[in-house]
Amino acid sequence: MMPELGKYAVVVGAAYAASIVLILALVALSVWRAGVVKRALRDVEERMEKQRG
Amino acid sequence: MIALLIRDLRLAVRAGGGFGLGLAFFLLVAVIVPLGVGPEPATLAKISPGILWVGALLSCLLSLDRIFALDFEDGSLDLLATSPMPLEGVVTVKALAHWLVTGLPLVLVAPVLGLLLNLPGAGYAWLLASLALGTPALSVIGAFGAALTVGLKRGGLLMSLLVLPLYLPTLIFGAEVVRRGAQGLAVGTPLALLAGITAGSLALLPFAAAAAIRVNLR
Amino acid sequence: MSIWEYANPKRFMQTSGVLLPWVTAAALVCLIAGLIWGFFLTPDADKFGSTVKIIYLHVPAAMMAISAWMMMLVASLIWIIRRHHVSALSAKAAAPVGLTFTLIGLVTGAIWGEPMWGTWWAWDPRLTSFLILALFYLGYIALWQAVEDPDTAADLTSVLCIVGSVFAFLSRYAVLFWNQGLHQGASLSVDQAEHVADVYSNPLYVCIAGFILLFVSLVLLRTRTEIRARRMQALLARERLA
Amino acid sequence: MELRITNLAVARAGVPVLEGVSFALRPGQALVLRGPNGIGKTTLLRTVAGLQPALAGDIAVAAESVAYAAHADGVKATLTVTENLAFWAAAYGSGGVAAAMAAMDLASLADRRAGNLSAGQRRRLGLARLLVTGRPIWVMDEPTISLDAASVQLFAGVVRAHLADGGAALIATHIDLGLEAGVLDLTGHKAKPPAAGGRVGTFDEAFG
Repeated sequence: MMPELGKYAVVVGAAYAASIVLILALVALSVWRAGVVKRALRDVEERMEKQRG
Repeated sequence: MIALLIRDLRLAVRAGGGFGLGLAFFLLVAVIVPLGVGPEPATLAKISPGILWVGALLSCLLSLDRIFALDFEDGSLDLLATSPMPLEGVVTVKALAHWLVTGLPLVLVAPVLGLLLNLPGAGYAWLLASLALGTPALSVIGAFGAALTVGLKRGGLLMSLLVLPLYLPTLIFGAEVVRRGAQGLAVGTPLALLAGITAGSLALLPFAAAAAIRVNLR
Repeated sequence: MSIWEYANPKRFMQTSGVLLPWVTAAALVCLIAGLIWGFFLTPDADKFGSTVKIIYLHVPAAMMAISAWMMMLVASLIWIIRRHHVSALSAKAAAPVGLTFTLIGLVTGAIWGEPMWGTWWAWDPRLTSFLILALFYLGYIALWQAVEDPDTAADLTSVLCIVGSVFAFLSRYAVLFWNQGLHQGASLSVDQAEHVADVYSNPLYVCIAGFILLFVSLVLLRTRTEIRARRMQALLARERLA
Repeated sequence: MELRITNLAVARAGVPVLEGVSFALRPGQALVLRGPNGIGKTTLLRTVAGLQPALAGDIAVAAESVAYAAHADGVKATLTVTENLAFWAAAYGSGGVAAAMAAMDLASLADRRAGNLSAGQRRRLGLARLLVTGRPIWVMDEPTISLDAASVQLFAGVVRAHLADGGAALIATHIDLGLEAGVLDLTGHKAKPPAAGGRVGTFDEAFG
């Protein structure tokens, strides 16, 4: 199933690996920050609600 | 407007105005490079156009972040904004003052430093021409960068990061004029493009800079 | 239902909340399909050998890097003209994504170039203009970080984006002027001679679709985060004042 | 040369601080703004001076008629007193440098560098700038900081003279200048949060 990459196997592998790592890093960072901010906002809103309620 | 220009020139020349800073830095670059690269005349001759232009560019950049910051700190910027002088005019005059204080001296000193860097004979005229045409753009683009970062903490460092990419076209065309001039090739195209960028910047950037200052004064 | 309806963050959050899962799913499907198709099922090209497979990352990433900046330019214009908060925050959200695509374009370009040009980095006009684009992205992101007040930050970054676009365009041609260039012609160019063979271009289209969808889903996600962060900042500011 | 403010709302760093402020300032009149620190006096003055846009409401004033004096007096340390004033006179296209120096008792310091002045003298130089602008409406933010009692009286006299020949003054200060001036207490105009019926900002409503 693996295609015959010949002498360029390292080059192609490196390119794919680097790109996938960069994309995953970006996605992970974005998702992680989304979670942090969402939780923080919920806490602030709850605190506001308690104060005003 | 003239009064503002005179005031700024007087401020720059007076003690602590930083008049000689840009020049000293330019000299430093011209001295350091041969010490780093080696005295080999052939290599120096090849890289001298680029080094002279990079030196001039960095010297301009060095002295630019104070252009609005000083007035911002002592409140003059607020008062200038409420004075009858349009902010666009104030920005242009300040860029002109910076050019007269830093840009012009660089242009005049560059040939002397060209000797240090073994610039080929034919290159001197083109060095003067390209710097004379290019440094006004460096001043007004730098003024835009300074306007963007006035009032920000560590604005100076940020300004260099913002302004450097904007300097690249001027640098590339400017150095190209000198390189081709030094080899006796036709310099028409890069010279025209260099002049075009300077004209465009001088015409449009003061408006962007004034808008940035108004935002920062809010 | 003009886009001005979306100026109100509340409606944008509701709609984007619905859209996000679908767009992300579509992005995953396209990416995986495109890369697998390109990686496993294409023959080696005569001149490039198996390195041609890198095209499925390099070209889409490079295209998206430029499109991302254009999207930010449009968003900045919308902010300056209509004070449309969501568009300013979407520009802020898109910048890191654009920077990542530029880096992917650079890295794959450099790696791919190594066997062909014999060096890891060649000052080739296109690679260099992507390096310059990366600098523009860095400056833009740094300016957003440096300014506390969100509205001031939005104004300043919009002005920088507009002015930066002009100079990025100038740099693109200055760099072409400055070096003759080793880069191959346009893979997807209009004239047939230069256009890469169909067996390669079909997976390429899928990969490009995948990258576009990935960009949209990431920007939607990050914009939602920026809006939440902005709302939290507004609440805390008001609380400090009360 | 009248200044009319109707239902003005101003914000600081994106958060509304004052709303519903209305007053009119006719020639010969002075108005003193009172209120605790942080209520928004400076923000209001900067909006009237045109340095920042108002959130709502209207500022009706003839163009080029407002002269603004902020906390910082915008004096250049390496320039002499005369050079500082001469610059502002040229900037506003009016003369009267000598008269302004005389009025603020700076004649004896004419050739001294502003850097060598005391805080009070520097403040007087900043205020002398107002005289040189030739503008009828003075907008001043805490003008009497670092002024000694004698200087405060001197400045009050200058303002009284300005009012006498048809000028107007809007002053944010805690010190009684002894002027017959109206007083506007801003505490009543504090911006109410959205929950209590105040302005609802773009990011004020929850997303549910």
